[in-house]
Amino acid sequence: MTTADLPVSAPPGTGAVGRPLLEVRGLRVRYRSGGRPFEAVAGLDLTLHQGETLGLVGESGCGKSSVARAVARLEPDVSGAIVFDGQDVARTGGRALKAYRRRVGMVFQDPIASLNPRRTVRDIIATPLELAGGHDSTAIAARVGELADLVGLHPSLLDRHPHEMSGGQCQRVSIARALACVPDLLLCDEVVSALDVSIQAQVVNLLMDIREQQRLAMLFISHDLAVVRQLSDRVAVMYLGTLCEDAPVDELFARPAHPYTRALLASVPGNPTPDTALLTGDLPSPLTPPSGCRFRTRCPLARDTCAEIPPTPKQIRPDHHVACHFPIDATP
Amino acid sequence: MNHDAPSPSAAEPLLNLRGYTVHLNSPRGTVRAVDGVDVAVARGRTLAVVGESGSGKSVLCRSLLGLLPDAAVALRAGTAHFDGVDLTALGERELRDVRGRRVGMVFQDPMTALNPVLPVWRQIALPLKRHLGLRGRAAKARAVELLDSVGIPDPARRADQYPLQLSGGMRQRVMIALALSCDPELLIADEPTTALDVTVQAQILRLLDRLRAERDMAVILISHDLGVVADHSDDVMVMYAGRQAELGPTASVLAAPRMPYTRALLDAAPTLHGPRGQHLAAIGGQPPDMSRLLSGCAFADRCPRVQDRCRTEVPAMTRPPGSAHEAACWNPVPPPRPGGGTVTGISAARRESSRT
Amino acid sequence: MTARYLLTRVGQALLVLACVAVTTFALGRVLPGDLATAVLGQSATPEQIAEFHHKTGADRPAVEQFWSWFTGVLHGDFGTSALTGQRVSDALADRAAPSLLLVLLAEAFALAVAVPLAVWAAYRQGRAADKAANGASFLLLATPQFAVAVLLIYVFAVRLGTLPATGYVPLDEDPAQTFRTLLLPAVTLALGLAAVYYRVLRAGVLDTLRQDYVLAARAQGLTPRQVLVSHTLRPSLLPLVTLVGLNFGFLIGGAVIVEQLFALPGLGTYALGAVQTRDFAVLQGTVLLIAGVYVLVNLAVDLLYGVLDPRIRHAR
Amino acid sequence: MPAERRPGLGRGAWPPLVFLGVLCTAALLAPVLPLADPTHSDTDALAAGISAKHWLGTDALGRDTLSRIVHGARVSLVVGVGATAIGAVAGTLLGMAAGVVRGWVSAVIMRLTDVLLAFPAMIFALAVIGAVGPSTASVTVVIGLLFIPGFVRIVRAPVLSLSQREFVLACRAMGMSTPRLMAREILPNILTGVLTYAVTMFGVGVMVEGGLGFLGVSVPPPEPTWGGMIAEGRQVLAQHPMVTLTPTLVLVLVVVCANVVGDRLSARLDTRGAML
Repeated sequence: MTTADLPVSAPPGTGAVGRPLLEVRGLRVRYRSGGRPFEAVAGLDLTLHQGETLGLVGESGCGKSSVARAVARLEPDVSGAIVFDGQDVARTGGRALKAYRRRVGMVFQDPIASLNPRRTVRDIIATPLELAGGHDSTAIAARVGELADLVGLHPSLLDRHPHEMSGGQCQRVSIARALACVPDLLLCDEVVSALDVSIQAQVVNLLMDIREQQRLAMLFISHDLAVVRQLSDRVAVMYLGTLCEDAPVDELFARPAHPYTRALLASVPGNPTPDTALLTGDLPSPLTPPSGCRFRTRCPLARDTCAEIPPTPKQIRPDHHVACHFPIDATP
Repeated sequence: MNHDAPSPSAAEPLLNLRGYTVHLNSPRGTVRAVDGVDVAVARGRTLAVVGESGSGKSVLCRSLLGLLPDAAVALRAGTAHFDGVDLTALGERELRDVRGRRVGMVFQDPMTALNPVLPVWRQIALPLKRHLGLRGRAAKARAVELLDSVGIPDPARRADQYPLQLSGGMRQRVMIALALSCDPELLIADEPTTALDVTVQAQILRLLDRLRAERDMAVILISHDLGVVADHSDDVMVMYAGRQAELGPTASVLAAPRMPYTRALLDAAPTLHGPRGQHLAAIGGQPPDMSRLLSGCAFADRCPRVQDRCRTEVPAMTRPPGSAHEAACWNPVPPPRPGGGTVTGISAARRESSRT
Repeated sequence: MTARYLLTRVGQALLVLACVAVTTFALGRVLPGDLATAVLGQSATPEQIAEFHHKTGADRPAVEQFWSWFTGVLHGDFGTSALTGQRVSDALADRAAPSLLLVLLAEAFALAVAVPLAVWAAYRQGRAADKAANGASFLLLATPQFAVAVLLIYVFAVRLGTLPATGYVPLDEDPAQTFRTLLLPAVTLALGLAAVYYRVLRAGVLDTLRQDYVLAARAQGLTPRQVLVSHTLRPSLLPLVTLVGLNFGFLIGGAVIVEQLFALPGLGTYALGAVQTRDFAVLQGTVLLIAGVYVLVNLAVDLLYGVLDPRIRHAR
Repeated sequence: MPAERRPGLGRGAWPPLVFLGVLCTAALLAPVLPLADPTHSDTDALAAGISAKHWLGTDALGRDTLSRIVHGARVSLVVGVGATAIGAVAGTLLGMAAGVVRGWVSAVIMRLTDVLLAFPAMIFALAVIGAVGPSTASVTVVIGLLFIPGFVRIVRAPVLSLSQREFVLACRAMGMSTPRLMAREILPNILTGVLTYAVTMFGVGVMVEGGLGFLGVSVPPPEPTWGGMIAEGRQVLAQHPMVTLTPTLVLVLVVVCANVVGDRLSARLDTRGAML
């Protein structure tokens, strides 16, 4: 295998915008807590088109990271379909899985824990290239240099160890590693949450640039609504393992229809939208989720139906889906 | 007791720092963690301390109560008058009577700041016994009362539980109950909502506002989130690399920042409104190495308005003309033209109206 | 902590015991030498030896021998010693008392010294007292039991003559004498244990003192005593509890050298004798009993852990 | 100064390292060193004290103590190093497997170590050595086997937490195979911990060999072993305590040195960890 055989994303113009790259259908991710199984993701549908960025928001414990890990094939107990470029990869193995893994890159939350403390930056970025095989050491060295340049890492940093660098620099290394095999899809799991505001802005800008240059599709997972708004084309909101709402970014922020989305937006400090409908209480345990709609225990609009029938997503406006029996009608 | 105490103003400050400086020992030499801070906070008011990690905000608060290990502190200078008494002059024994009794403290992560092997009420009972002499049933009754006052439902049952059995928001409420157990006059909240989800954060911040008003407490709210600061403080002190960058009424500082760092901080944060999809105004470079002695302004290397003077002379806190607050800058950002304010997304003006 | 968890742990314990039983039995078969020559003497005729083997069941297939022994054990019958004709279960009952007393006494001594010293040393980390205690623990850790025993015998029995060097008086005959005879062997074991416990607990306390909740406790103005006793000690004790349990299991019958040196009629010397004479019923029975105690103690430690640490109790 | 250039290990580690080094060299070169024959009895000097002829005196049979200690070191050090190597290699492999490969692999490994731990160690050693005959090799293997559970535990705990770390997830997401993951990503992170523990276990190995020698089941006479020397000296303990004390002191010193080196290593690890 040579460099030319590496999967490359579609050249500009050929990949019709709107062709789905990733379709997640009925995804369920299960864990065990003290012998008791529970579902961190309880039946989730998502679609991500080529070159598009989908923001996935929700509070801790809503299962958003499990979605990313399931897509990255890191979760052992998963059911449902994960269709990537027309093929269900949820249960593939061997060669097909290897090829899939090369087309998907992943970046994690903790910049320092994401990198092996015993290896140099150069080794870390080279690892996926070595795993892909077929590259000689000079080709790898050249590609590492290219990647470092792409993510804005000074070449002098390549011989450092992770603990000798700042969080922002470590996150650049993670991004370079994820991009090494020219993926079509980048999974970003809370990648800027651990960074200070000024560094966070640098990394967000970097992601925006790379997305343009590489024509990447991105699944951008974050609890920070403002960052998600900045980067995403579409946004999906999760609560306790289920999808609440899914809409184009401006539509979602301007006309949130799910009571949870509304509450989430109202809770953001410094948000000038006056809204006193703050949520009370805490997230219920995923071990014993509420019956019917999982949000009903904290929902200001909950009625009897909500406890009985779990809502299914329905389209209320073009491309705007809400899983709620009583969505807030905000037609202007 | 009237030695070098500042002249009493309209509201006598409860806590008054003058030239407060803390240097720490590190493997790479002395770190100027806090460098010449002048700030005051009065009863019933909230002072926000804002800065990125390493700006010295936590060190400032911990060192006030003598909570840093002796071996870590290389130098402590300046004064810190609390109700007329200089805290820097107190010994460990005297400080122990101040801690918990007169100054309460809330930490960032309630999961690690609460003892995992003690039931909640026992943890609250310890300071009650130490400072108020309450024991046994009286201590437990008081603990349940405190849990109730911070909005924990079914407090009698929760009192017997362990932190692990509580949700994140409830744990932080327990931490607040613990800090308030002996009716302190000053509450230091060190990033109290950073470890919490956004919907829970809103609840906790409102709780802190309510308790401050009810008890006429002074509050120091440490945060890295300008949105939190805008909604929940009267005054704000922006810190950068251990030094004060800007200080004054929150509304004024956030609406018309004069120090370029504050301006950049506001611009770098993405917002829920306003333009999106374009590059964020990131601040280039990294914060300075704090073990190095900086000859000029600490922000000079990253500052878009840098001048020669900035690299050679340390700017003092002064009130630039036309400003309602102080900033430490040789070349301050001009104030926004009236009516044509820059879009920051954080509406400080809203707070002025909403609080009264 | 669910019933399911408990059942799993008990199941694992039984599995471990079964493995120990099989291993002991197998080990017994591969030991060279024959009990028959030991009992009957070198001049025994092949017929005599065969008859002896038939009498003790040694001529049957190994699996059959194992099975009859194993079913016997399940009914509380450990067989009889081929050498003395004594029932193994009776001998074990006699032998267990000195072993148990020895270990209890040693653990008590070790904990009484190590716990306060470790907490104090950790609190005064880096000071002279801490350094002295650390040095002493290093020296004790490095001194083998037999050397300690020889030294103690030399000083207290040979030079001073205040304590008996060897022998054992059963508890029901003269408790004071029992204590006197057990004192030197118990101290021998305790010195090594104390050094280990000291180091583990000191490290545990140091680790706990670095936790946020200790900082929070100090921020509440608590006294050092409150911080150490109420907040620090209990979380630091957890690794120690494991270790005390492990050692308890190890030393029941594991203190072969000490029992041998002080001539204590315990389980260790009983097993040692059985190895030397190839008295399989005795060896198998003793090993199984010792392993059983070990497994049982560790099960108890596991459950105790749940009581001490709510994190474990509620995570299971 | 070498101690300055190697940060962390500290000056305190050098005297013990030098002592262990000298002892190892002496043991290696014992046959060519100008030492007395360790089995030769000097009937003119029974249980004699220090003299020009016998630097560390003689035992009750008039054999040269220094020579016997140096020759005994050949057994002690080989057993200490060999047993530790067996325990470390097998324990690390099993511990990593138990930490990375969950399910039945982990369960089987953990139960096996439980069985080994539940078996009374000394009796196990006596029985196995009894079965295969006492020799340096059998003593080394038996002690090595007994060391395995400790290493498994020392390795498994950090492997479990490392395998949840994000860099390991990242490698798995890139499709790295489990053996490669263990060898390239996880092993380098646990190696220093294993090394520290191994240094301490070397000391324990020397002590256990001494114990077996003391019971007379280690390498059989006339080959000198430290445990055997201490046991033989007991008969004349009241009259000539030095016959027992000298080999005891050497044994204690070796173990103390190993522990100090181990302690220095782990202190160095701690500061490293704190910097991360």
